[in-house]
Parts: sequence; structure tokens; C-alpha cells
Amino acid sequence: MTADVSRGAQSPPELVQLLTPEGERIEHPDYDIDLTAEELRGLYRDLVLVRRIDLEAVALQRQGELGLWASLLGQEAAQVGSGRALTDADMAFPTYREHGVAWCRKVDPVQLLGMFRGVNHGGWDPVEHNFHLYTIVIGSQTLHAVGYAMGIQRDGAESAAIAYFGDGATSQGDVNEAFIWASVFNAPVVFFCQNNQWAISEPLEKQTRIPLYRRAAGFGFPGVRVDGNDVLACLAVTRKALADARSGQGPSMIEAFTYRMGAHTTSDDPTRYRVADELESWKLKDPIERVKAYLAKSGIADQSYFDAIDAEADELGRDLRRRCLAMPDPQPMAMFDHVYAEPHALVAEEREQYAAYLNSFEEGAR
Amino acid sequence: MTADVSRGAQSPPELVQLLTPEGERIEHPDYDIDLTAEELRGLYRDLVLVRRIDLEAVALQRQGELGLWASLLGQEAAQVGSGRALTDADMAFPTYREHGVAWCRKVDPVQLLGMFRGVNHGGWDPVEHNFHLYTIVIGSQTLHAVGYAMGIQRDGAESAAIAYFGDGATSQGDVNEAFIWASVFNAPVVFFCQNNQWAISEPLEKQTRIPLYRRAAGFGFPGVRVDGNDVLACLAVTRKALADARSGQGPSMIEAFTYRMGAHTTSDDPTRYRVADELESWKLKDPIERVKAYLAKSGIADQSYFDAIDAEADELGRDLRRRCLAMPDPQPMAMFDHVYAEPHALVAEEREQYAAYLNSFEEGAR
Amino acid sequence: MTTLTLAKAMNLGLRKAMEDDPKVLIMGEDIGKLGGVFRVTDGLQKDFGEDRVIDTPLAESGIIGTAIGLAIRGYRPVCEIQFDGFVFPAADQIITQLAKMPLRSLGKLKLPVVVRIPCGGGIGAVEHHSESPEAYFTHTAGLRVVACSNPVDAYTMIQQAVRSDDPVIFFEPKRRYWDKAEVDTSSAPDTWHPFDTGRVVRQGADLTMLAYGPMVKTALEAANAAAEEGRSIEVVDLRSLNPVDMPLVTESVRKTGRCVIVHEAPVYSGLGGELAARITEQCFYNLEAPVLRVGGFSTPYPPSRLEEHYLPDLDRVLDAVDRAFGY
Amino acid sequence: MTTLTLAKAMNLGLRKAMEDDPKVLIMGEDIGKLGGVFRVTDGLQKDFGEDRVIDTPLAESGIIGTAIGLAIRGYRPVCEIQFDGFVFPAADQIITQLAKMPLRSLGKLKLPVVVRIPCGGGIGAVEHHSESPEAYFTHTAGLRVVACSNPVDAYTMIQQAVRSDDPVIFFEPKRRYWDKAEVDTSSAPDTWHPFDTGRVVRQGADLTMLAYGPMVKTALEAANAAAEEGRSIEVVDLRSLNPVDMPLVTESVRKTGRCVIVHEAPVYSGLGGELAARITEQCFYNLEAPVLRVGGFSTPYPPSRLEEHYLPDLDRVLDAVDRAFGY
Ligand SMILES: Cc1ncc(C[n+]2csc(CCOP(=O)(O)OP(=O)(O)O)c2C)c(N)n1
Ligand SMILES: Cc1ncc(C[n+]2csc(CCOP(=O)(O)OP(=O)(O)O)c2C)c(N)n1
Ligand SMILES: [Mg+2]
Ligand SMILES: [Mg+2]
Repeated sequence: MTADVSRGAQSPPELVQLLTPEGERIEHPDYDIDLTAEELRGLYRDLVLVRRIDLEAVALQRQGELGLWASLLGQEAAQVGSGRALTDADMAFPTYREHGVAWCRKVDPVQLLGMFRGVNHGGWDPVEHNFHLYTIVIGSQTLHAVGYAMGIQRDGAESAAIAYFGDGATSQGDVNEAFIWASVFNAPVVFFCQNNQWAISEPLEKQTRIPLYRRAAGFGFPGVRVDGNDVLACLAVTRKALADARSGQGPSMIEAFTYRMGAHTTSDDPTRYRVADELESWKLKDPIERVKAYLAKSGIADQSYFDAIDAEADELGRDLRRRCLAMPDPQPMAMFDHVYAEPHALVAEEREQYAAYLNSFEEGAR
Repeated sequence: MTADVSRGAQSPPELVQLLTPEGERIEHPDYDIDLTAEELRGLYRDLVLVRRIDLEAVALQRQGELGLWASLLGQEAAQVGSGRALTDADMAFPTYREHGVAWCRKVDPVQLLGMFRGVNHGGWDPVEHNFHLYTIVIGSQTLHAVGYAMGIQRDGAESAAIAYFGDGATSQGDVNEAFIWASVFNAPVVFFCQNNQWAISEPLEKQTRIPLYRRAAGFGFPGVRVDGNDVLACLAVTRKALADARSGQGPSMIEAFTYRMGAHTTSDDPTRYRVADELESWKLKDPIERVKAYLAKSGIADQSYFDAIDAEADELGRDLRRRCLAMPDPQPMAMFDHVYAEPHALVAEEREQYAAYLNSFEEGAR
Repeated sequence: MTTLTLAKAMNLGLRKAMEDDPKVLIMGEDIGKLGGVFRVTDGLQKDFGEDRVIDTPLAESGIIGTAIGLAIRGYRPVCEIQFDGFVFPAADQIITQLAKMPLRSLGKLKLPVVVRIPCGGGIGAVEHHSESPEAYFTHTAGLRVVACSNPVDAYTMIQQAVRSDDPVIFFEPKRRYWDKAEVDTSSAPDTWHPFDTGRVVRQGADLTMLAYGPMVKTALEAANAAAEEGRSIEVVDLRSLNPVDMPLVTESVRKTGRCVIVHEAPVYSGLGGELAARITEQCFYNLEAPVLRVGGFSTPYPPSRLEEHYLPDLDRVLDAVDRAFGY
Repeated sequence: MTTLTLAKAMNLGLRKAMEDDPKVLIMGEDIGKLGGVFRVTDGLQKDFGEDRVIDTPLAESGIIGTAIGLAIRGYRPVCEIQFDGFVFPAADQIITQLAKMPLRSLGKLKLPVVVRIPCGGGIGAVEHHSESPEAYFTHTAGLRVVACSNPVDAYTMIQQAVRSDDPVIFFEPKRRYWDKAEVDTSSAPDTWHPFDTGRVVRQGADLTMLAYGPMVKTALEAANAAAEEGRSIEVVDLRSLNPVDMPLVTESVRKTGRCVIVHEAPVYSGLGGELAARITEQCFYNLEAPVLRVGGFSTPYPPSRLEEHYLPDLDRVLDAVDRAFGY
């Protein structure tokens, strides 16, 4: 039988896990990780702060300060785990939901709000942070990541690119082309798929009938499924994949199996398409609670530490709110900036005409 | 280890073969086929006639009667084997090279010449023959085949669609989206990839680093590699895949491992990019010779039969040439026909103006 | 007569089309249980089943490509592109296949595929959710391109689009989805305004204003405002963008001698250029002023806090009217 | 001075660009050993290696998408699209990413990507190999769009395109690839005609004819023929299609009072409409006749035995000239 898959006769997907939902530390033959107490506390802090940023942004949207927000609720571990696996020299290509990765890349959270507030399409310096701008067109950024990785290759550098994308994105031609390019050129890129089970209202079955990490094998590189709510496992698995990439072993795919706890965005109403039970069962797998339980149990952190982090989170939230409200609206003429890097007669003409038009009001000509 | 593929540690691809290059009939545990002597002779006849059509077309191009021709030389078995597996109710979606499948679908060979002669973009009735028009934009037709298969499903019909494409095409987003659609909807479609090792000047390694049939597993359906120069194996494997599709078992992929014996098209010059040795080694695997040897050895046919077929082929070639030369050029105003199915003011206006313009010459107004 | 929002009128029009012909299918992202992000397909999957209202994988090329296959098999798929800016992954299937296959087959294949695209800005959205890509399609021979501007047209035109044997790109003005009007859902199709014609939506004598989709409302407001200054503006809702109802347009311009074209898409190389050129050619001796255009700038659609500057509004339209009268 | 075909001039221009800047890469299908189907990249892979002259997998979206990634990393990729009709699978990456990312990044990212597209008909090819898709890109803010018409421009403009920090869509007139001219390959870049300007290629007094790419030659032939009838036609090679050198164009039209625009792309909703509208607005009182357009019809590009009817030729151009003088 030369067919690789006989229909339905698949072994169940394995899941790399290092920390159970109950906060128990378990071993995995292939993925080990040895973190200091400080590093472990750091991960907890990241998770809590990132969730707080997200909650504050949701609140800001509810109060009309943002036009929209795409919440990462439930995906903190996938993002912090993978984000903390990156070195400064690695380059990350996010979707619109990677606020936790942005945090790890030292992007000031207020800069994440710009596009959701409608003051810009992307506020931070992608070069300074080695964190690309949010990409909204599903899947496009995976090709950018591969191209960037081809650049790393040509530079002879020891770094890697990582492409973030969702379960829905796996259906896009671009993502599949990215897989092909990466494997043909053996590019130093990690495909990090956060399978949060939903693409807006569409459940995973609308995109695939087998576990997503198995796609990778079909393109000739390794795929692994990791517990996306387990920050340690996400860190370990991503570290390994990045190390492989940096050392010339080519691409891999990571499927972080997680769950979108909230709505797709603040515009969405998930009660129309999914049952509450599902959400409840995933609450038991919360990415933060298990770390907290582990830290407490193992004596690495105690209540006073948790309280301090909560306080820091509250201050972060307050600060974010304050600075969000203080964000200046862009000037009308900014519309014409940066359309081209070099002078462009048509844009210059339109800019001039529009400035004159606006002026005509101020001069009371109308 | 949850990774499906460890880099490099792959089992070598198996190849379904029922007839060796030496014309020996061999057994395969999964694919059996039992053909009457007449059917076997029929396949030989198909192969010879199809090659003859192709050679005649190449000659017509050399003599300026066609603008271009995409030769199927070397791929006759893949096309006749798969084409003869189809029932009348099945629907085939070809590329620009499926002259052998066209033959099996009873398309008059002269109709294949239309687009290469520049008199039309596709001459036959795709509905009458259940053979879609040639598609030039690489990969597009695979989605059409899947959509058509979804229609079969909705009709509750017992037939299937088959999508032809090349090794190069596997890199296109559309082909991958077709895989995804087919698997998600369990559509009755067979993906028939003729891996002729080349996409114009690019060898297979530019499209993939693993055997192409393994792509299928990553999308959750079976993939099989068949000796594309073995008409019996191609027939058997395609029959099975079509039967599976028709009986609700969903899609499969067949990689027919073959070789493009000629240039990509008559415009191409393969000496720029490939070595003659490769061609020589593939000549030993010729798809026709092995059938002839088998027929002779097994006494199913003798020289007089072969001579008769050759004579038929010559007559077919002559007839094709005659009718090619007799093909009328299209009338200028035909340009405006069939742009829309319903009346369209803009096309009507341009048609009228152009007719008047042409008239002005005839009336000697200029 | 029922009072309907434009979105609801679309919904009822689609429902009617599905009832009338079992070959009509609807496909797209999130159109099933969710009813589409604008609820245009609300309730249809519940009533017509998952085989006729198909939530697809997330890939626009796949949506159009499989719709073409379904059409070859005899179905009449209506595809939803979730937002204007997401039509581009499907550009290849639309331009090289959907538009050209009927001619390629010498008329043996008809592709009655409708591609619905909510378009335009003004809803405070993030990037890619506010664009007006009609010119990419009006330039593509083989496609019909239409835009509805009000609930009555939404209800009737979507049904006409589904019945058309040609591929139709169907633009819906997303910021007008919640505008209401009286719609007669019992009217007979042969009483409807013909599919490929425009309509004078306001009579006037001094200047012709051409608009379509979301800008029709703006044009009407501008005409009302201009009326207060004593200027009589005729407003034409083009409705069909390929073909355009040139007899209607030129009749109006010959009468008024002035013309302003309004669309949200960037002016440069947009549909307005075609209309201006065509009108000028056909009405050369009637024009008192050049045909003027008001539209988006030659920049990507700006962040939403600037969109009021980017989108043609009452003032910018009136400014163009002033300029037209300045000649 | 060397006598070069347009294809060879492209080749030498690319070679020079690669020599001048190690960050310049070339990528596309069949551009390595084969040297591209038109041999424009002939010999480059041999001399610059497979890392700088990259034969890619067969997928246009992948080509542009990875080129963008390479540009973010600091490279300057020159992508070859094998034929005009195959640019559409890349439409999404070009329109939503390449064109918009610089603004999205508020100028922090520059994307010096060149997309080379052999365009136009007249070579007796099969479907999709003879199209003129420039209007899809001139309408897309964020892109520069240029077309060369002769070996000298081919040599210089491709180098200017590579040096530009903006994304450039670079059209090459495929049926003129074998046209020859004297090219000075030692000229200094600062002596070259500026990148975003047009050029008067024939002086004239009575009518301005605008053309670009493959139609420049046809326009010149028409002007010569018209001269025999005593009509003095000024021919402008636009060279840059976004932006267009409007000062040059309007200066000419103000002088001549008549204008004919010629392109191979379908007239409807094509670039000619934009030019006609713009010229009419800026030269309203100078025009003796409406700006007329000659171009492709509103049909898919026909089979090659009809292309002589589809493509603007001497007679059709002269017919438009006649009509322009008829006013
Ligand atoms: C090309 C394209 N089509 C459609 C959309 C609209 N859209 C935005 S998010 C989304 C679902 C994405 O799902 P997934 O990839 O799983 O990511 P998630 O939102 O779950 O993080 C869709 C359909 C888009 N942004 N881009
Ligand atoms: C979208 C697209 N890009 C490029 C081309 C030009 N082209 C024609 S055939 C071909 C190679 C196809 O290779 P493969 O899929 O292996 O099929 P084969 O020709 O070997 O049968 C290319 C690049 C095309 N037709 N369509
Ligand atoms: Mg998801
Ligand atoms: Mg091939």
C-alpha cells in the first residue's frame, strides 16, 4: 500500500505538554526545559500583564475609545511561550492578535492600539523591534516571513523568522505557498499556528479534517502539536524549532492547540454559533492558572508575589488607558505621507489641492 | 516524538507498477487489473494514435501551421491509463497538455489544434465530452474540478471529477486550496498529477523536497505514486481512486511518475537546462514499447496488428493535417461573440463601430 | 410594502432567489450560523441547509474557483467576499477564469456566478475594510459590474444578478446597510427597473451628478443643498457600472451641460475617468465645463480617524459643483 | 554606443544593477539556466549564482510575497512575472501588501521591489500571453508604474526602477524585445532621462498623440503617415504611467489642441480614460476636439488570428486622428 494515509485510520494526535492544567510539571522525552525560578516568575508576569493589556483594550473598545479589538484571551501561553523563545535577532511576523508576542518584542502596548483606534495602520517600528506590523489579510505574512528568512540565509546570519497565523489561515493559498517555499529553500523559518479552534464563526472542521500539524509532513518538514495553553511547552517547542532553523536544519511547523476564549473581535457575537459548554471546558485549561498553581506548589512564588504582579498589571492597565485617551488624532494631511518613499507628483498635487481646499474653510471663504 | 517527519529519514517512495519497462506483467497487492485481450489491444492502439496525433501537431507547428504546441511525448500512458478509467459521466479538467485524455474523451483531435493555431481559445464542447477546456493558468482548473465534484455530491450522482495538473502546479496556492476544499467537503474528485520532472526549465527540486504524492497525507486523503509510463498501472490506480470517489469515500491524489520527453512546448529549448543522459535513460522506459513487448510476448497481438495500427496512425495523422490546413480563420466580428451570454450595450456598441470601420475600407471610403 | 433595511432587503432578495431556483447556492466565509458579518445571509442556512448555504474554508480563490466548478455543473452560486479588501486573493480566478471562460468555450459554458462584495468606507473600520475596488472589475471584459444604493434596488438587483447568465460582481454599500426604505416584495420581476440601466433619482436642469452605491445618498444631499443656492442638479444613480447606461447619462448631460462624477474609489485611473472621457466624447459641444470628478485620493485608504477627509462628502461634492459652475 | 535589442538592453541593465549593488536579487520562474522565456536574464545566474538569481517555485503570489520579505530584510528583489496574464495570482500580494506596507509602517519600511511584466500582444501567442494589465496597477496607490518602449529606456529605466525606494511595476513591450537601437552603456545615471517623466519623441503642431510601451512605435508610424497628409503630430512616450508627467502632456495639448491616446489595453475603464479626463479638465479651453482613445475592445484578448483586429494599428490610429480633425 503506497498511500500514506488510509482514510480514518489515523493515530490520535499527540500533544506536547510540560505543565498540566492542574499545574503539575511533567516530562517529555523530546522537549525538556530547565528554567530558573526567576525565569518562571517572569513567564507568569508576562502572562498576567498581557492578559491585563488585553482586558483594558476590550474595555476601551466598549467605551468607544477603540473602533475594534481582537482579544487574545486564552492564547496568552502560546504567545508568551513562543515570544520568549525568540532572540533579539529573530524576526516575528504576526497576525492582528499577537499582542502577547508584541509584549515580548518590547513593543509599547499603547502602540498596539493605534490601528484599532483608527489613528494609523500600524504604529511601531518593525525594524527596531524585529516585530513586523500586524497583517490583516489572512496568511499574507507567512510569505513575508519566508522571504525574510531567505534574506537571513543570504546574510549568513544565525537567526530565524517566525510566522504567526491561525487555524483558518491554513486554508489560504499563500500559507501553503509559504510552506513550499520554506521547504524548497530550507529557509530558517518557524510556522507557528495558533489553532484556537475558530475562524470567526467557523469551527476547525471547515478548514481541515486532520490535525493541522500533520500538514507539515506533506511539505517535507516536521510538524508538532503543542498544548497551546502550556507556556512551558510552547517555549520549549519553539526554542527547539528556532534552534533547528538557525542551525540550517530548515523550517518546522508548530500547532499550538488552544482556544479563543472570547469573541473573534469586539464586533463579533459568538453566541450565534458556539455553545457555552465548550468555553466552560476550556476555562479549566486556563494558561495562567496552571502556572500560578505550579509556582505556588513548588514554592517559587507566593501570594505576595502574585499580588505584586496584579498591582503591576493594574497600573499597566491604568497607564495604557491614560495614554490611549491622550493619543492625538492624526492630522488630515498625514494621509498623504509615506504613500511613496520618494517624491510623487500625483500625491503632491492632490496634497496641495486638498490643503488649499481645507484652507478655504479656515479663511472663511465659504 | 510527535513530529511526523524527521528530516531526511524518509522511506523511499514506492511506485505502483503492473508492467515493467521490459514488458513483463507483475502483480501488485493493492492494485489488480484484469483486462481482455481486446481491451489490451485497445490501450496499445490509444497510445500509438495519441503519440501520432502529437507528432503530427509538432510537425504542423514546425511548418508554421500552429503557433505553438505542447507535446505529451512520454506521457501517453499516464493520460491514456487515467483517461480510460473514466466513465462517460465523469468529468475531466485538463491542463494544456492532455491530448491523450482528450482522445479518450472522444474529442476530435482537430479541435485540439484550435487554440494552438490561434483560431479560438478552446474549440470543443466541454459539456458534450465531459472534458473541460484546456486551462493555461497553472492550477486554476483544480478548483473547478473540486467545485464540479461538489455539484456531483449535491446532485446525488454516482460520478466523479478528475483534475489534471503538473508537478510545477503543485506549488500554486490554488492547487493547495483545491486539496483543502476537497478534503473538507469530502468531494468526489481525483487529483491526477503528472510529475514529468520538469516545469519548463525547472526541475522537480524547485517545487518540492519530498515525493509529491506525500502531499496528500498532509491534507488528510490518500496519495499514491504510480509508474506514469505504465498504462496498466495508471488505469488500475485511477479506476480505484475514481471508484472510491464515486462511492462517497472522498478525494485522492495520484502522482504519475513520468518524464517529459520533449521540449516544454515547441517554443522551448531544453538543451539550455537539461542533460541528454536523462532523456536517454527515460527512453528505456517508453510507455508504448513495453505494451508492445507484452502484447507480442503474450501473443495478444502480432506484427500484423502493430502494422495495422501504424497504418491507422498514419492515416489519422494525414487526416489531422488535412483538416488543420482546412480550418477556417475566424471572422473578425467573432471577437465580440460570447463575451457575454446576454446582450451587453458596450460590446454591442464596439461591435457596431468596428463593423462600420471595417466597412469603410470595403466601401473604398479610404 | 414593507420597511426594510438594505441588509434585510438583500437577505429577502437572496431568500427569494433560493426559493425560486433550487440551483441557487450561497457560499462564503461565516455566512451560515453567523449569517455573515453583516447578517445579509441571516437564517438562510437554517432554512435551506448546509448544502445550499455553504460555509467555506478561509480562502477567496477557493470560493470563486469552486463556484466556477459548481456553475459548470449547472449551479448558480452566489459568493460572498467578506470585505472589499479581501477580494484580491480571488482576483486571478475572477479575471482569468470567471470573466474569460464563457468566451473561451465559445458560449458553450455559461457562468451565472454572483460575487457579492460589501464595499466602501465610513464605518470606522480597520485597514482593508473600507475600499472600493470596482475599477479592477469594470476594466475586466466578461464581467458585469453593478452597485446597489438603496433597499429597493438591493432586493430586486440581487435577484436579477442571480438570474443573469453572466458573471456579476455585485457591490453593496456597507455603510448604507442600515438605511431603510419601503420595499414591495410582491412586485413582479417584469415591473422592476431593468438590470443594466441607470436611473435618474432627482431631476434637475443645471448640472448632472453621477453616483453609485454609497455615494448616491451623498449626491442627493448635495443636490438638495445646492438647490438652496438656486442650482438645479440632476442626480443619476448609475446602478450598472459595466455596462453603463450611456444613453441615460448623455441625455442628461446634453440637457444640463455640466457633469460631476462622485465615487469613493481613488480618482486616479478610476471608473470616473472612463465616464468623463466617454461623456466628453459624446457631448463635446454640449459641455459648458469639463466633467469634474470627486473621489478618493491616490493613497491607500487612510486610518478611520481620517476617513472623513478621504471620502467625498457634501462639502467636497459642492466644491466640485462650484468649480463646474466656475467655467 | 552599442547596438542592442530591447531584451539585451534589459539584460545589461539588470546586470549593471546587480554589479552596482549586492543587495539586488532577481527571482522568478525559469530565469536561471533558461534565462527567462525571453532570455532577459540570460547568463545572470551563471555569473551571480543561484542565491542572487533565484529560480522559484511556480507560484506568483509566492514570488511577490517572499520578495516583500526579502525587501524587509534589506534586499532589492527584481521579480519576473513570466507573462502579463500570470500576474493575477500575485494581485493580492501586490495590491494589499506591496503597495500599502510602506504607508502602513509610516515610512519605516521601504519596499524597493521591482515587478517586471512582459506585456502586450502581437506575437501570435495563446491565451493569457498578450494582455496589457497596467490599469489594475495604475489605480493602486503606492505603486509606481512604468513602461519602456525602446532599448535605451529599457537599459536606463530598469536601473532607475531598481534604485527607486518605491515598489515599481515595470512593463516590457514583449513584441518589441527584438527591436534594436544604439545604447550608450557608459552614460552616467545623472544624464539619464528622469525616471518619472515622459518624453516628446516626435515634435508636432496639430495633434498630440500619447502612447507608451509597444504602442510608441505604432504612434510614431502613424505620425509619419499623417505627415504625408500634411498633419503634424506630436508623439509623447509617457514612460511613467503612475505618476504621469502631466506638465509635459498638457503643454503639448495646449499647443496642439487635439489629443489621441493609444494603448493596447481595453479602452473601457483603462488608463486612457484617466488621461482623457485629466487633460480635458486641465486644457478645457484649448481643446478643439474631445480627447479620443484607441485601444483594445471590451472583450478578452482574442485568439491570435484575430489579434491584428484587436490591437490598435496604423489604420485605427489614423482613423482616430481623422476623427479628431473632424471636430
Ligand atoms: C483574505 C482575508 N479574508 C477574510 C478576512 C476576514 N477575517 C478576518 S479574521 C478571519 C478569521 C481568521 O481565523 P484564524 O486564521 O483562525 O485566526 P484567528 O482570528 O482565530 O486568530 C477572517 C475570515 C481577512 N482578514 N482576510
Ligand atoms: C499562473 C501561471 N504562471 C506561469 C505560467 C507559465 N507556464 C506555463 S507552463 C509552466 C510550467 C508548468 O509545469 P508543470 O505544472 O509541471 O506542467 P507541465 O508543463 O510539465 O506539464 C509555466 C511556468 C502559467 N501558465 N500560469
Ligand atoms: Mg482561529
Ligand atoms: Mg511538469
